[in-house]
Amino acid sequence: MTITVKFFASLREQIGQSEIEIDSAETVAQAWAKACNNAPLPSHILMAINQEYVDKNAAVKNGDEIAFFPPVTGG
Amino acid sequence: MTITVKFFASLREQIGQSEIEIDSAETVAQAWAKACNNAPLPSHILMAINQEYVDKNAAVKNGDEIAFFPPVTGG
Amino acid sequence: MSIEITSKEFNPWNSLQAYEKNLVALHGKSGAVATFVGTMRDYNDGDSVQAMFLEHYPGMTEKYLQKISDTALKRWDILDTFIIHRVGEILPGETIVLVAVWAGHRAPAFEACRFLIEELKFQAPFWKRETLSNDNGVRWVEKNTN
Amino acid sequence: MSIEITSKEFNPWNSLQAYEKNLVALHGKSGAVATFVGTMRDYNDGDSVQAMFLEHYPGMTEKYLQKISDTALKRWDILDTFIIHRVGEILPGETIVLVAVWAGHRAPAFEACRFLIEELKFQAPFWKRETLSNDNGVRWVEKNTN
Repeated sequence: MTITVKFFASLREQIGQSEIEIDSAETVAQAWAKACNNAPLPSHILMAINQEYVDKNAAVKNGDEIAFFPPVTGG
Repeated sequence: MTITVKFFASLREQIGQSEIEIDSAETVAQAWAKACNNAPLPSHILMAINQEYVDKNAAVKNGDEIAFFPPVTGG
Repeated sequence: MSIEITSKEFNPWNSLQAYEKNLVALHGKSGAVATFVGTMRDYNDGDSVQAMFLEHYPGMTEKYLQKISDTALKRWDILDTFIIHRVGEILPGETIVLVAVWAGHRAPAFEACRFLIEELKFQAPFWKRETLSNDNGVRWVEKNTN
Repeated sequence: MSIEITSKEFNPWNSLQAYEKNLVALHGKSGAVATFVGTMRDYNDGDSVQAMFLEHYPGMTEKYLQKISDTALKRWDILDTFIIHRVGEILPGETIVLVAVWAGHRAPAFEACRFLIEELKFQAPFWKRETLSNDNGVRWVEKNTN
């Protein structure tokens, strides 16, 4: 099993990828660090596990889909 | 010249007429009294002169269109 | 701005579509439309209602709706308003009233739309007479609820 | 209740008309419909905008709109909700979002409609990228205004 890390919008463009697979992580913050070569997590970024909002300390398990994205601007 | 007095909705049905002409009146209350044989003016009734809301002491002049009606219930 | 009093059944979405076709000047300027549609229910105040008659004061009604539309256009940063109100015989499910407000942004659109329907309900000279189901007679609605 | 994400242009009034045709159970029960339509403007933040791209998070978007619709249906005395949101390439004047709420009475219809659009704007995972006019480049909208 692996963990899928997704990026959207301006963050996707900055990272240069829409999806990265990592082999393990204990928290969302750790998943960010693994996927982004230990770059600091930008403060305004939103996070989700399996399409539900979470904070950076939320626990991650194998098979999870994690997403990072900027403030939303729909509607 | 005369003054036209109109009645609407349940008040029209109570009075039994939709329009009465009177020859003169100084105030809206006086126009009511003349048109309705000195019946007391019901307290919840709304009044208009020339299609603008007024109160019962508003001055009336010849040629005016006066209206009396119950609370409105449109929309 | 437009105000219409009609004794014919109308579909509010059709009316909006037709009206917007003429709003060419708002194309690209309007970012928000708030609308309210009031429809006849088949019940009121605990009773089953079969039909309704809507009386109005011709002339004063139009004047009053014009006045509240002018007020809304002055008070809020909005681009246009549109009101249609039905009169005469109405059946359950039919549209009684449509209020629509166009604006650059959503807050004034919502606020002006709510203002217009509240002012209309509590001040515009319309009166509803209900025909109750099961031969329970006819009654004038005495006042509007909040 | 219905939620739709579409990459095709839609006319909100057509969509409402089509949707209401299937709301037969609400006939005579619904007395109020409050709707909000968000449309693309040709300006934003002082700049002229030529086109827009709306990105979303497929799956999470639907889940989130479902969640706020459920919340509205629990929190207010309303009968039904309907949301359509556009994604992909959009031009000025085209509809971005439609929110509609059916209720017995107007207060819950207005309140739930406003709730849905505010929640959608501040929480649903959509992002706007604007293409400015006169070759002034492309930019991501950084945050929604009130």
